[in-house]
Amino acid sequence: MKTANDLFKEFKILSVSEFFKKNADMLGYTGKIRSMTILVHEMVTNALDACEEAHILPEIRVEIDHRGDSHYEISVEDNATGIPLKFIPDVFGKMLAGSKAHRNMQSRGQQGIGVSGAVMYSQVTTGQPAVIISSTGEEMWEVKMNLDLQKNAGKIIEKNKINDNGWRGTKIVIEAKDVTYNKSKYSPYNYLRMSSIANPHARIEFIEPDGTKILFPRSSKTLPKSPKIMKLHPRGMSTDDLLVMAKNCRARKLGSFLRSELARVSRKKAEEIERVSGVSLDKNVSRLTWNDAERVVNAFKKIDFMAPSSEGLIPIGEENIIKGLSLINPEFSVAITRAPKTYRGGIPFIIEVGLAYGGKSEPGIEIIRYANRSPLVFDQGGCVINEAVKSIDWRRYRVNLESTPLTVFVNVTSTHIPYTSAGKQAIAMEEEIFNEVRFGIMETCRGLKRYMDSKRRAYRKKQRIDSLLKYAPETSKAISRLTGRDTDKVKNLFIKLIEKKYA
Amino acid sequence: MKTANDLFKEFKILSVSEFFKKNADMLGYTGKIRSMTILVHEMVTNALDACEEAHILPEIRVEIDHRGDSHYEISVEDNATGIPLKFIPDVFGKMLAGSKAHRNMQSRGQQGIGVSGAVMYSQVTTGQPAVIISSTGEEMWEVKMNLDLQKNAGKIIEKNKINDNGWRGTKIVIEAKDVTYNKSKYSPYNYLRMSSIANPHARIEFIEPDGTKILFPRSSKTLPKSPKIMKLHPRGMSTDDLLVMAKNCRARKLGSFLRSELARVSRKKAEEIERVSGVSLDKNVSRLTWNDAERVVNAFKKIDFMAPSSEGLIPIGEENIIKGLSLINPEFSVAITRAPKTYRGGIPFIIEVGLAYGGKSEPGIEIIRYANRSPLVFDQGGCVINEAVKSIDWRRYRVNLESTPLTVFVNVTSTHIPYTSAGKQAIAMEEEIFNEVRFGIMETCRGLKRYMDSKRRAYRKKQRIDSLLKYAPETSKAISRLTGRDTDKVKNLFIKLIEKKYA
Amino acid sequence: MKKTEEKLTEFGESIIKQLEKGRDPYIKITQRSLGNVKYDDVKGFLVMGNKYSKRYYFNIAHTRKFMQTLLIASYCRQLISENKHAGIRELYYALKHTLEGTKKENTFEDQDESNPIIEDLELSLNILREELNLTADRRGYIYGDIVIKDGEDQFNCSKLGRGGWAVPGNVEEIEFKRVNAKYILVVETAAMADRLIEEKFAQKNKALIVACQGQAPRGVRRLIKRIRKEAKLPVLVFTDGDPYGWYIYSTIKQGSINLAYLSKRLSVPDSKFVGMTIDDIEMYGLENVTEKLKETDIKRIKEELEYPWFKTKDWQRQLKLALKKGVRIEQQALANKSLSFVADKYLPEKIKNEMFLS
Amino acid sequence: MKKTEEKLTEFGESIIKQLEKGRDPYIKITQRSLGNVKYDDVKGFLVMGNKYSKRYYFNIAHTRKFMQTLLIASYCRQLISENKHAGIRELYYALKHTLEGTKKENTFEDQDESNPIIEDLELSLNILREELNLTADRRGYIYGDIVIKDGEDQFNCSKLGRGGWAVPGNVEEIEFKRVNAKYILVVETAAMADRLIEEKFAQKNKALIVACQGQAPRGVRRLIKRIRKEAKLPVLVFTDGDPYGWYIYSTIKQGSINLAYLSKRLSVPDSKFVGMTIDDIEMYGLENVTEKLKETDIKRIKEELEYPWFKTKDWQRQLKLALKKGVRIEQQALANKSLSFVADKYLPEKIKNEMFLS
Repeated sequence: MKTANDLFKEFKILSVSEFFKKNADMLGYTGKIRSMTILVHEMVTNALDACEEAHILPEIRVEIDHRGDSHYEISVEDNATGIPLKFIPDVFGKMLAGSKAHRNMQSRGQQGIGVSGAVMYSQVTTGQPAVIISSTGEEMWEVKMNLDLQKNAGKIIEKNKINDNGWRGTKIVIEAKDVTYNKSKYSPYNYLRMSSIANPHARIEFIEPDGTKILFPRSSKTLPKSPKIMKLHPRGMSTDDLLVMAKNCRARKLGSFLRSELARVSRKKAEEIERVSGVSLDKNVSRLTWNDAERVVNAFKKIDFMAPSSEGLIPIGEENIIKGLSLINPEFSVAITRAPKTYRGGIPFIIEVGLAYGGKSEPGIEIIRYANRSPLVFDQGGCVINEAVKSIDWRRYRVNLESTPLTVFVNVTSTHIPYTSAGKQAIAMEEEIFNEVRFGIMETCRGLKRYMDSKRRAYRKKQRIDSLLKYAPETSKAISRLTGRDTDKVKNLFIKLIEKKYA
Repeated sequence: MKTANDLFKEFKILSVSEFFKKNADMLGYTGKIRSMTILVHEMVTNALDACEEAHILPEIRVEIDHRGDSHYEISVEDNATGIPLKFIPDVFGKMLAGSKAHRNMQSRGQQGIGVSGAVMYSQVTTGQPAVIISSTGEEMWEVKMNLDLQKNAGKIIEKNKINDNGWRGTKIVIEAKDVTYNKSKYSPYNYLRMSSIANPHARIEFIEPDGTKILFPRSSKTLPKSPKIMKLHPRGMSTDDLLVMAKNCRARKLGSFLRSELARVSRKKAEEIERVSGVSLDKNVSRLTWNDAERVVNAFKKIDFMAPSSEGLIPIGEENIIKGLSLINPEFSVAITRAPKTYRGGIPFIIEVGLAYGGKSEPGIEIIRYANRSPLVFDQGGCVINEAVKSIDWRRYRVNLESTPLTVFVNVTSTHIPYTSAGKQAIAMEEEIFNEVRFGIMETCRGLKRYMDSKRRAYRKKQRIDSLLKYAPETSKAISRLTGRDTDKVKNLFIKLIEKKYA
Repeated sequence: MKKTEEKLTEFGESIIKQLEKGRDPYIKITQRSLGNVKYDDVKGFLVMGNKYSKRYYFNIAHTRKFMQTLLIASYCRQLISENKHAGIRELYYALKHTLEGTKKENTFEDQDESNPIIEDLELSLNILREELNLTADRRGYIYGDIVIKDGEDQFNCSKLGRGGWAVPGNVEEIEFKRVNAKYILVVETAAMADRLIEEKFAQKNKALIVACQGQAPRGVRRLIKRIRKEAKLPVLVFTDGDPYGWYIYSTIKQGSINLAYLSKRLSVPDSKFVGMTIDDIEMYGLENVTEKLKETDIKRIKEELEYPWFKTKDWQRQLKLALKKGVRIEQQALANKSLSFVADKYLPEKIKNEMFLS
Repeated sequence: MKKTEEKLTEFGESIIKQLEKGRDPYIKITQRSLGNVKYDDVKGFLVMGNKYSKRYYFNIAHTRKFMQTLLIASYCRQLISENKHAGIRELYYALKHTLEGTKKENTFEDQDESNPIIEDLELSLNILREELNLTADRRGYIYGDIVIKDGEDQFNCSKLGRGGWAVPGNVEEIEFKRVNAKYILVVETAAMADRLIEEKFAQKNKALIVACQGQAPRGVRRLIKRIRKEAKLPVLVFTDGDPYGWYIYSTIKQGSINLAYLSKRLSVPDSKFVGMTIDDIEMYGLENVTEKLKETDIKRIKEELEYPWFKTKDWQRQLKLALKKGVRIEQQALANKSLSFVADKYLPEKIKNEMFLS
């Protein structure tokens, strides 16, 4: 038998980066094709977010170079503000770090793993540093950096100050092995095509490994409004959430804390909370116990609040979706931005649906999914959007699942997208989201049906006249044999009547 | 437009615990039933590991108490060495901390998240501290502790030294909300039943919320051998792995580093590595570049090594599996421990399969899955074991998938189990594992078929005699009518012949 | 009653009149669904109601059928004027041809298209198929001491060996010259009819044996009806003891749902049912030779329980007994006793004691 | 040839002998599969080969059938000694009863169990069904100037109105008293036979019309064979132009695969095929009234292409033409020309010019 002290000698602690290095599949790095697209996705997301936060119409340039067997170089360049030198190691080298996860605000990335994960993947498969070139307008640096996995930190190994020639922006270049490039549905090509549809204000240039240059042009010059930080709504909060916020807030008393930190809590509402929960609004926030907090949260559930504000949510907009879908060159397209709704009690979201019929669409339904404009390429099977599309009785809208050339565009905008996993490729089955997607599709489908119906009506009228004319000679001949009347005269009676009815 | 400095003001860093708090579903905490079973699983795994590391026959006591709507208290007690006070906050409060993840060794847990995750779930849903009572034989403490999520650390909020009365071991008590108890396939009950089958040396006592006391008795008194730490095998290594190891090793030169830290590298093999890779064995390890390491790893792939040792792997053993399956009280059981194999080039594993026919088995096949003796209860659909079971042509072995009462037991033993997710409930589709499970099932099935056949043969013989006797009177009557002979005499001829043939 | 030819001419004229008025021309079609069939308690047979639907030329779903209705009407008019008869398959083939101006569409693609329209016409113009010079498919034969004159020929149906006379599809024009029998025994299966012929049942019991070989075809029904009416012989029906056998009896007695519009001319409301019944199983010890009811049998029996003409106490009891026991019993099962049992005992006893089910 | 009764007794004795020797008793059963049927080029009909299998009492898969074989043999012996005839369904019912010592098992559960054993016995003991006093199911009728004596009765089949004489299942005992005809015309469908009767084809052409109503039953085949043999009339066959029609012809000509062991007594190897053929379609302009071949038709034609008796140049051409055009043509399709076309032109022309397919 061993003693406790023997056993605990070897006790050690792992860093987050080491954890994700061992569990890269949790970030979506599984298989050569998927790993490639996830790398591009993380880097492009970072670039688009950077432009939009800075109110700049994005010009993104993606280039993939073939370096050897399953070995590629990937670079993504943006025209945003650039990154000050001191932040570069954290932005590209520290996991769970960033300006996003702490704020209740719509953004493409959420967890602060994305681009650092890409750098990690690069380093683990090739040992090469990432190269970051960034100009803030004040100074421009070319930096080679590594990840120190045990410390979960970026480490600059070389830096050169260079002349910016007026250029502002950031370019990141990484190498990766165990990746491959093709042009399938799961490829960077399709990922960028989808990005372009949902971001008509972006201009995306893409150079494939064989040198082919593809331009996804800008079809709208309006920059989307910036999302705003939103206060949390009482309905979406857990006891633990409330306590964590209470601990970090500036307010002293419960009353002012609730009014200043939560959405939709007026003085009157605060008093109602006090009445229902029995916790005094004068209570010092730092002394709030779990029991107090639980009573307050239970009170939240019993009180009516205004729905959370959605002014912080910036959807793409119907006009822009149609502009984006014009990339497909459709015969008919329609788009809808639904009114904001909430799920899990207080998390606001907006569903947008677009349909594009004909044009470059292949026969059958293609579903293109987005979360905060960012394309979701993998794991379609487990996604709420897919379930909602499947739940529609498409025949009602004259759509044949196998043969109608139809692209179904769905974008979910929210401060918090409920992904099914850290790979961020599928949205979980939240009933409210499911219903909204469903309603959105049904609403756009009505437009599609009207179009299809009018097309069909014209066709039917012609068919009907043809039919009536077709049976007239035989019928007339039979009547003539029955009655002894002249066949042609009877036939003329029929033709005249048909002409009269369908004049 | 904003400047870079505006944008980076709000840059913050999240802790691992905060990350998993936001992503509790990644640890398996989804849904009330599953969350309950995962809590029990993490706590019991911890307890069993503690006993086995200390070479103590486990006596585990699990108790679940109902506290309110979706609110339970769960306690798990073991008879292991106990935990010194100073380690308690780390063991139960720090994620990615532990004695396991750093070592290449078979163990139930792997990532050092398990029991800390349980404490986190408890805290986030109830705000209550976990209570740990532990006696090392030297001193006994009752500790109330919280997690400091932002720091990813445990924090003792109350401690009392108490008299141990000769008791040694650890008991952890937590409260949890958003959980529920029932007796389904996914319940703690079934989890413990499965644990008992795979750990016949453990005595597990379980008290259900309604007070029912269930004992899963010890059916074997032999303690499993302790798993040993194993050196990594060259074939399973990546360039990055090699560099990380090189950085942390005590050896100075590449040659001694390879021989001392890796498995199956003899002096002769080391020289072969030098020849194939072109990297000198005299190279100072601390100056090893990525390029060097890559060449060494490429050389690993070209050189024949002995298969990795499996002496560190401790399977359950055929005899003990049959003892475990005796819980089902089967009419027939058979078990097999396959020879060790490797997957991904160098990770050793052992497959064990047991079959139990009849007894308490329900009609139809029940698959019970284990990874290093730890039951896998959820996500059966995505598990390699399930795929292997499905791939068997069961009819060949006289098994009807719907009606034969058969339990299929499969245990995968390895230093590294390739789970499909951090929830650790399904094993990924590794081809070598798939094949071994399949072969194991087929081997045990041959035993099953022999049993079923002999059972069937006896039944058939009786049936055959009955049949022959049944048709004799009518046949004799007909012959008598055809020939005029006496019916009884003809019948006696038949009966005599039947008796003669089946004497 | 107007002559058939006149009716057909009027039918054509009515379409022309509608056309001339600029109206969407239609044909009135009497509905043949169960909902338009009634059991006339007084007359004892099924009659058609007066629900009808309209077949419009300008309703695209109707246009083709509209044409087909007129094609068939005009063909029948031609048959009548040429004094020819045609089978319904011949009519189909005679009228089938490619439509002018189309590549592949025929006036009729399938006999399933022409058959129902013939029924439409019979019913809507109130003209029997036979009057349209269409002949029905034939089946069945008659055996026994009856002298029939058909055209030039005259023969005694008991003098045709064991064969009997094959009944044609149309028996409107035959004459009964002499009938020497006490009743007509209608038998469901040919095998049972042949057994009775071999056992000289007709001679011994002065019976006319009519084998209908399944559901009685129009020719056989009309023959029975005419013998009943003209020679005043009672009609006894002998079928299998199962829902199909019983329905054969009910068709002879009061008409079939399909041909309800013919009931008056085809039904024998006072015909009697002699067997098989479910009671026979116990009475004659046939437990061993019953057959299990199939799903379709059970469904059929449940339907029959609802027919007004089976609403008598005795029939309800039989039908429910069949469901309860879950079995049916065939005529030939009587052979389990002995081959001559049916002729020597079963039928004579039942007929003598009038053990009929009604 | 031994008497039937002796053969049956010997059959029983052979089992006893085997039992006494302590051997597993068996019955030799001649195989009835296609593999044991040969086309005899010289005789021009199908004959059985001599492959057989053994039915053992001690083979559990055989025991029940072994018992059934003996039950049927002993029943037939009884029929013969009592001079009775029974239908095969009567035989089934007569023998069906619960097995001693069992609750639910019957000697026969279904007629599908007894029918093949009757064929086994006929073949293995070389005794015709008719000699076992079993009668076949009956169908079909004959019309034309032939005087038949059946028992006491004597009648002319052209004097029975439009009905004709219904042919019984067993015609062994009838006599032909006078035949005034030039040939027998075997017609597949009753509707076509009735058309020919209406058109007075028999009178105008001195023909005997035999309607076989589908695949020719045993009674009809034996009747044709006997008229051919005794009155020396040639046999012409007129069927639909499809694989089933052609197979009806081939059955009449050289026997069916099922009943190959009867070929000698039932086949008419020199019978001629008058129509319908695929060539008729073009020759008579019937393109509009063909029907498409179904999957089963195509399968059947492909089988027929392989039968030795269809291996003539002309038949191979016809069959391949059918496949190529993908159509079939029915007898009644001739009505598309006119109702009397078949009687006035088609048949007389073909018969006069001997446009037969051989």
